[in-house]
Amino acid sequence: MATRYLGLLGGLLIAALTCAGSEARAVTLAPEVQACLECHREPSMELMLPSGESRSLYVDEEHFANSIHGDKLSCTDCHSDIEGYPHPERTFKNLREFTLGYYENCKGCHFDNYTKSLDSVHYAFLSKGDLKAPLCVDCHGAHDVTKPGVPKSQISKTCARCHAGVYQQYAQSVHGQALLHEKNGDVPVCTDCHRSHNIEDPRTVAFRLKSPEICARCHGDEKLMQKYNLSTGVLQSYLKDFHGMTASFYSKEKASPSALTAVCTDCHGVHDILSAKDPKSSVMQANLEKVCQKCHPGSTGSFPAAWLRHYEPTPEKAPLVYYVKLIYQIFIPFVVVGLMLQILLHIWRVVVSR
Amino acid sequence: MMQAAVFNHELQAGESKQKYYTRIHLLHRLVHGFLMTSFLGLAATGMPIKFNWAPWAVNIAHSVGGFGTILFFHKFFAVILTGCFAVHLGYLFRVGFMEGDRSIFYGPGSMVPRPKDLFDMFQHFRWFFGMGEQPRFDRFTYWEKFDYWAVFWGMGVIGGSGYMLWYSGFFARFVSGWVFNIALLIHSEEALLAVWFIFAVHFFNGHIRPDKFPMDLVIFTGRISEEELKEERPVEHERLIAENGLTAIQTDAPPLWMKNFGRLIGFSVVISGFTLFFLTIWAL
Amino acid sequence: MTHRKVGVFAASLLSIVLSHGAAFAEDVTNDTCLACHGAEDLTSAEGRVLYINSDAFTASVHSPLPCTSCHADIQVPHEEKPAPVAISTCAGCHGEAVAAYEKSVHGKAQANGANDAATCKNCHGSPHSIRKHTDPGSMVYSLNLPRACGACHGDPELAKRHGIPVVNAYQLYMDSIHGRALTGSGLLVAANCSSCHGFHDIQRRDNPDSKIFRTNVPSTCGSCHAGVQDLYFKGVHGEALNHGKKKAPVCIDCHTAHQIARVDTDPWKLRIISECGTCHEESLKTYRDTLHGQVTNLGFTPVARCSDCHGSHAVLPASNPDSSVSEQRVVATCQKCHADANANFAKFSPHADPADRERYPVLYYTAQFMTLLIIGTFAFFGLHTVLWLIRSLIEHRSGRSDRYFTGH
Amino acid sequence: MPSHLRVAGTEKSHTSFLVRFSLRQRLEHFSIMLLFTMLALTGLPQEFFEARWAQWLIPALGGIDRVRWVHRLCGILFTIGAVEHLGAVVFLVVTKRINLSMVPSKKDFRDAILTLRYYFGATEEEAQFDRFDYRQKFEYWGLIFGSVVMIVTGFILYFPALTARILPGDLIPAAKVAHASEGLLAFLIVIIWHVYNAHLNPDVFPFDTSIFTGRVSEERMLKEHPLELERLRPQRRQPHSAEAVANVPQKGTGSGPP
Repeated sequence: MATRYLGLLGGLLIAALTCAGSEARAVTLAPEVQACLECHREPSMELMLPSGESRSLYVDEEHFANSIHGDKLSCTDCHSDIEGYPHPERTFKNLREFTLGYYENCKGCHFDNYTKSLDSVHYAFLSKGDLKAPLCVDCHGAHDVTKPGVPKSQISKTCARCHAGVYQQYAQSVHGQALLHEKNGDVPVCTDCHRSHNIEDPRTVAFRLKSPEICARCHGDEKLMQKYNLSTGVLQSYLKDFHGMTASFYSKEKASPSALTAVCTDCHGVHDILSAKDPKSSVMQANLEKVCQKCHPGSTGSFPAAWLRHYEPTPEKAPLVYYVKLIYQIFIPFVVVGLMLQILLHIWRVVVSR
Repeated sequence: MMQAAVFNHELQAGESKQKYYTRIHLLHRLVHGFLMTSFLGLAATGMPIKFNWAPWAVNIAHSVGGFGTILFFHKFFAVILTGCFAVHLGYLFRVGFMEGDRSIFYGPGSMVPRPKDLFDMFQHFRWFFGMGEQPRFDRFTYWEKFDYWAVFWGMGVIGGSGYMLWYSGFFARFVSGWVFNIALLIHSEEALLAVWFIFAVHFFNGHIRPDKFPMDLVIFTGRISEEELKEERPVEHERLIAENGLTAIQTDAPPLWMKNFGRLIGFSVVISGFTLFFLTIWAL
Repeated sequence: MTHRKVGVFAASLLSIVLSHGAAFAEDVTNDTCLACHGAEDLTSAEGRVLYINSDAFTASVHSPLPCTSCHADIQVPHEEKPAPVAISTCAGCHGEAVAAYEKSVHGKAQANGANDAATCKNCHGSPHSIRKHTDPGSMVYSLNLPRACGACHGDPELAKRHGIPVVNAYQLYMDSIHGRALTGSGLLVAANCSSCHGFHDIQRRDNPDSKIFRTNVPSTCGSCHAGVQDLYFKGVHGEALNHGKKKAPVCIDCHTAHQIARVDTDPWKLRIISECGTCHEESLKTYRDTLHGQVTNLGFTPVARCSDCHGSHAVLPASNPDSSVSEQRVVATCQKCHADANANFAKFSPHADPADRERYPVLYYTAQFMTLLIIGTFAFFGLHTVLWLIRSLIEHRSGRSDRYFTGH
Repeated sequence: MPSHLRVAGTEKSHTSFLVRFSLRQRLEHFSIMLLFTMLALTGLPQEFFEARWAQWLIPALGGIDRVRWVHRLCGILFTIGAVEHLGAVVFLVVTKRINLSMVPSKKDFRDAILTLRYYFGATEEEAQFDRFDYRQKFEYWGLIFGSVVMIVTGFILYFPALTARILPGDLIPAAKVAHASEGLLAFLIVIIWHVYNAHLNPDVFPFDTSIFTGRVSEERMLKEHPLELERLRPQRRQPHSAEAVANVPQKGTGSGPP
């Protein structure tokens, strides 16, 4: 566990250096902050905990000054239990408890986000007493809180501190590539799909069934998709198809459905999603068979062709479907009208001959 | 048309010259039908729960579609059975009190045991050992009466305890919780008794015993041939002649469809009944 | 923690080495060594590869060190077969780690001449390309550690040789909830081998100092699941453990050690019932007499299981007012499922035993009566039926009542 | 049990009825009636799943999965029925028990035209029909053709993976369209045409029971199937013996009540 802190501190150090290099915002710290720093600017200052772990009590002046709180808050706004020196006696079993001790402090100002976080899967674990569930400061930092999402890639990197595997996948995905290499701000980062504070458990069926709606937030957005000339019809064509129809009914059912049906992520992948043009993409014609087999064991050869790949049937694409449709569109009215006439004539004649 | 042909044939062959008398009225046949179906349903949904350790029980339970479904059907059939009981009581009340026909409470036409039944029984046993003639039965034999009262009592006990468990929350307002322990025990034990009795003894009387093998259709057709009446209910037969009530209840031979219908229902129920019987024995 | 110290330690040592480094530097520098060992095809007489990949080395955490800081005895030219670098050399910098290792099960095994017991290299890889444990390239990086351990502990043969009780720990772990979280979705905080077994100081589970010694298990799991740990020690099981009752169940008795599964799946919910039953045999038997027990036995879970009434981690005796089955709280417990339950309702005894005359007299006598009733009925009608069958068969044999046969 | 059966069973009828449909035919019709209803009930909401009524109906029927399950079950039963019918007809034709009274002939086209002219008042002469008139034949063959399409496409959709092994995959979406459209067509025909002829048609209003009782009165035969009645005259003079009845061709009408 301490290792994570080593990493963290390391990160901070680097950040510090860069900050020092760049123009440090000329923030004059409140006198009472200065007062605290009298002691706490001493780097070697640390607190030994019963667990044998040690907690550095050093506060980097630069960091705090440049943090978003630098010119707004003074120490005791968060450390509200401290009036002066000597500080009240406090006992923490271990490093984590120390951090947990300050968990509630953000609530004072950021009440909405705090309440949101109570619905999150992270809090669900925390409330069970799982010490490794992240707290505000684990993502936002403590004294060095900066505006979240600048740069946007920082968000993914923050999540990566725990979800390293997912991050590795994401970094390879079409979204991740665009974000990390093209610095593209349009692509989703973790929080766009999972949300930031009220992150829900993605293992639930409910979340599965929500994925079309999540993807459609961007892929249904005309303006955005034009930029990359992607079709916005994907959602509709999905919903009209067998899978989409099933999913939309499942999402209405109270009891969690007996079976599963394919949603966006089942074919396109979740974090490792690739451009459909990418030869490695799971939805590439060559790889499609494998994807289908995930749910349709023993489906082979031409089975993937059964899927119209989000296209409306046209004489060029899926002629067979198109013409069958056409024939019936003519045939049905013809028959129905014919029979109607026959009936009307019959009635008319019966009436006449009475 | 082929069916029709067979049908005509049978009509002409024999049966037409055979006289038939109404023994069981439609109402009772219907009640018996529903009773039979719901009882089987209750047994089929109840026994898997009682013998939950047996593999067949698990299979049945899962193939039916889960615990929710089992419970639903169990309650569903329970309601139907209760309905049958209510109808029967209603009938007794109407005939017995409204119409004032007390003969259903005593006398030969009644289900209420008489000393004769006791004698019949002894006589029957003596006949078993070849120590005498077969007893001469009246309208209802002693074992039929036993069947009847067994069901009647079972209906009260199983039904009562069943509803108590179904609406335990409601009953808990009046009785203490340990009563549910008793109810639970009685419900399952009495049910086992009923299931075994019906599927073993009752079915033997109706199907297996050589005189009736493969099946006694009277409960479905409601009609008994003169011959049978003479043979099996001599006392009633003579009584009817004496009261010359025979003509009043004379009727047509049971039509083929009716017999086939009876056979269809009868055999399917018997088969499933015996299956359940042996499964439960096996699971002991 | 130790890591941190080590870090500091290494740093200081490094500086020393660098300052004194000048001394050796005249005779043997890394370039001197790489002049020969930089050649990919350099092998010993027995064909052992002697090639040192300089890029890997520069990328490694040891890159600041000169070769001679470990291969101290080397002069140029050196003899055909220089003495192998002993573990004591590592101790030069990593004293604490080596000390811990030598006390550990691996260290002891090595000392007893089991040369297939793990040494530094087996877990950390070659010292020439070794990375920091926080570096995803490191063999002991959280996501890679199970593979490092699995190299030996996935091998049943080795387990047999050394009498290790769990023969395929690696495979089991990879399929457990922790293994899936770690390797499946790469969740760094998920427990890996070292989270429960420690690293340098791994001990056998029968060693009281071991993190997985029976009485230490709760605190080991508690290092992540602190909340559960607190609950556990509030309950009878935890208390019993504290009072030195060796048989008291600890985490792994219900959850298993390496095959820990999600607890919200039906198979687990059903298996755990018989798990309680291994100690509480009577209760399980009587539980099976009630609808709850019967339905779960059929394989359905919408009904109450042990934990639904007694709680899972903080199990308390009914005598304790805080217990979910105490007089004060039992009604509320029933109401979790039976919304209309009341005090009377709660008097239902889910573990009533019809054979126990003292505690449940009414039930006892009812049961007796029912049994008698059944036996009586079937004794009579069994006889009745059999006799009748025999008799009428005789009658038919003697052809006296053929006419009974349907009509003709 | 339907009361008319007991009547059939016991009393000897004096009104001159003709048996038009054998028990098998009546059972076939009855089962197809039930199955068709079930299939339509579970199928149409799947086709128009976006419509509000479907959004309400499917959950009301117990969720999409159960609806599909029922639909497939009925589909299988329907297939069995179809096979049975086919088998029976082939068998009866081979064994010369029936004449091919359902096969369209030139006469039917003449009848159709004649009837149309009659409707328009171009002629006062009404078409004279034999056992089946051209409307009935149209409906029968429509049903046969429709069933084939529905069964084939239905099974393609039921076992897409299997289909794809043998046939090109884009057959499956095509089958989906065909199944849906053909189903709709069949539904409309039944609703408009069959219901009119069997119920609303002034001649039979409110309800043509002959397919259930199997009998039709002599008067109606005279009006609707005079030619057939002609063919049967000689036979009808024969006594009501089982043999006589048995000899009568299956699809041809037998005489007298059974």
